[in-house]
Amino acid sequence: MVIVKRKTLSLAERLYLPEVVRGLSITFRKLFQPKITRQYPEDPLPTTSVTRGQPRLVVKDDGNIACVSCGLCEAACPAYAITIDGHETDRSIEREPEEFQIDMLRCILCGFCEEACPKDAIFMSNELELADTTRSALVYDLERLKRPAAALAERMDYIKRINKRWQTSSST
Amino acid sequence: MSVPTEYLLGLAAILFGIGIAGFLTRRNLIVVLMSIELMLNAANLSLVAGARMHSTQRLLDGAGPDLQGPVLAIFVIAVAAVEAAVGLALIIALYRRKQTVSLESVSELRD
Amino acid sequence: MNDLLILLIKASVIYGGLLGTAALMTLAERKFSAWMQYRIGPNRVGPFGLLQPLADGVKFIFKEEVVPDGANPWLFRMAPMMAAVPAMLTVAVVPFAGGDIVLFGQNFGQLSITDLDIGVLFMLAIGGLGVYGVILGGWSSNSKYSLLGGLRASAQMISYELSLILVVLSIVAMSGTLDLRGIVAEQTGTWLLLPAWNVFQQPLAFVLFVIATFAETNRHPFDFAECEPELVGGFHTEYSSMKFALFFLGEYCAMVVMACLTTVLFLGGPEVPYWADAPWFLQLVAFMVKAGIFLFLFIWVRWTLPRFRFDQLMHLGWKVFLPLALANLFLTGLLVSF
Amino acid sequence: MANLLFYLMATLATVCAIGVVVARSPVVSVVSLLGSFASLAIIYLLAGYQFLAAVQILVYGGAVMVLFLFTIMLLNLGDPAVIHGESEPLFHHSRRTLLGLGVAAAVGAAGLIAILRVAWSAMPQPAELPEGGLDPLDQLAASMFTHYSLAFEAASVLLLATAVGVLVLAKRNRRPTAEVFPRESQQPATPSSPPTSTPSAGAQGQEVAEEGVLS
Repeated sequence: MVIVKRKTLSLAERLYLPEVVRGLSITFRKLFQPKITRQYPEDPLPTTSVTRGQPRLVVKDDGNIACVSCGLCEAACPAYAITIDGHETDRSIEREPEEFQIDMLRCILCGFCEEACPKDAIFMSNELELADTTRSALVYDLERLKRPAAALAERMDYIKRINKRWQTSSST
Repeated sequence: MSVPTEYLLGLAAILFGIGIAGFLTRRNLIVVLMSIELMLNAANLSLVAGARMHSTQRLLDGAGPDLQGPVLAIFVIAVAAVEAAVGLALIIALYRRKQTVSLESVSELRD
Repeated sequence: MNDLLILLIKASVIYGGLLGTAALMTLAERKFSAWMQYRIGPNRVGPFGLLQPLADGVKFIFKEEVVPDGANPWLFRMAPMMAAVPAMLTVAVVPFAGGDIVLFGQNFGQLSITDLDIGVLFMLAIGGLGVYGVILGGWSSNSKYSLLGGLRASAQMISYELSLILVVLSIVAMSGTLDLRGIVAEQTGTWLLLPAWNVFQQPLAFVLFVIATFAETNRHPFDFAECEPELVGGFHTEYSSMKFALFFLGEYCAMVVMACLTTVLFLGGPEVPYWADAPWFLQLVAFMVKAGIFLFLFIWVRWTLPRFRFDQLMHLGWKVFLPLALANLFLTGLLVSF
Repeated sequence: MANLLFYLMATLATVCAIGVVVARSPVVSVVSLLGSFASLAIIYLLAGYQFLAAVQILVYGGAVMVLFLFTIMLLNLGDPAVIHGESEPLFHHSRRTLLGLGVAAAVGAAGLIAILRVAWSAMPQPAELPEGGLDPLDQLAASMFTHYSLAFEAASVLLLATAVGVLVLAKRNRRPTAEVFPRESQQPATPSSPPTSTPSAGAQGQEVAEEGVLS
């Protein structure tokens, strides 16, 4: 058990006013010190591969979407933000989403979908800004979620690296 | 203001009457106390009315205004403040004991 | 030009100034707080963010108005008015400049809406009514946070108004008048090479008064009526839209009025130091500078000191301020009569 | 103009006074009473009593009614359902109610008669007000501190006695068990120690036990 002795205050400290003046002088000096505010829209914070922004769907280099609409992200989503409707394609053994909606008002940017995806098709991009005037405009559909793989490459590499480390450490 | 003194006195009487009605009919002690304040104010108003009338007469005679009325009114205000403070303290003490401020809760000695 | 028109012009100028200052205070509050925290503060609306209060006002007007379930509808609507009106009324007796104002060859008289013989009493009496808005707003919201905020506000205001009046009484005892212009006139000239202001003659009263004004206007470090960590927003938790804006406006108007009162009572009002018969516009500037210092102090203290505990506040009010104010009044009485 | 204002304020004062008596919630009563007092203050002002009007606002508005509100909120009596029960009528049919209304009606009638009598009144009509009103501060103060000094001192003693009396009345009867928050002096800087180890708490427990035996 730690016993903290109460500090005995001197008369000046108990009068309180000198200490008030000391505090005031500190804040007054701070008035004139250089500011560190970043002017946000003009001067945004740099994003890195660790930035967990809004989820986006990967479009492979051959122009097809990587998603096979398996529904794992839909199941993993804790906020029930994802709705998927898939169908078969002519390509061998591939399905693709007919409709893929993410309600960005529900999305909590947790990244569970990214973890759940077995095909590396959904990633948390570095896009952070989210504003609109109606609720329906914030339910993003397939077209708004598609991103070329090059745009998400940094994050994809990062996640793959992380996953590899995790896999090796758990198998041993 | 050239309102006759009787109007002031009449208003004082009406206010006093309303105060009496509240004092005798309501059972919430706080409202009863407020009714007393109202009656004291009516009394003050009649003091002012009287003082104004006398002052008018004295000013016509060339003397200074009559000061007994306002002085007495100020004392009445002081006493009213005292009465409110003591009354509310009593109500708080009563509430601590009985969990109510109804007048009927303190009529045990009568029955 | 007849008297009524002159009165109307003076009233609109003074009230425009009051409301403008109160609006600018909301901006200044955010600006200074930002600067003290290495930030810039609002700078988007207009040059240096100067039009921010206007934007805030427009935003308040268009916000949704919510009356909570179970609230007392009449009192809920009345409370913001009762908070804003007294603060605005009290400015009527403040003398902003001595001497007659002559503009465009027209004599406008002295720069104050009215000069009462009992100006100090008027300010204290009407200013004391401001607490009703807080109490009734707190009670009528039907919310426990609001109720606690209102309860605290009533206890706090009664406690500090006592000390405040006693302190003002020692100034009145020195000046021998309740007229604000009389109190200003009493402070002209020099005293031990300093201007004969009450801040030098009554330093204890000055300190007590300034601290008590913080408690009277519900400002930090005594803002127990709001106290957001404990009570969400205190008495205005349930308020939105223009009703909230009125509370806000009333609070800032009360601050402006208290700064004016402090200036008049302790800093010689509009007097320019060592120049008793300065022209009226210089006196007005002097008044604004002096009042501005106190307005800055309100903001400065808010962003420096942590909030008191409520029992500490009561302890300070009843066991420290009241005896000190009484002793000060007693000493002043002794000095005045001998 | 001033007359019109008087009639307006008189009406307002009467309506507000009725509101005090018939309002269900005490808070509404307080607000009504406040309105009545404010109207009366304006009437004093119109009649030439500036100082009295200011004192009326200062004492009643600034202190007494705030005290009422504080009490109501402290005891949480603002909701009428808490006090009476929703269905219970405001006034009982009893002899006291009838008596009260009767007396009130009699007094009010007397007032009305006073108003109506003005037609054949011979009282002097008020003249123009002198500068400084009918209660000039210097004269008022002079007469209060010389001629009425005894009454003034009596009032001050009364106020002092009230302050002491109210403190005694409103103070909670503190038993040792009621000491939920111990004073700082009693428990110096060991807030986390168990209660049995501190001697003061043990002594308090003994006191409780002894009191229990005695009573």
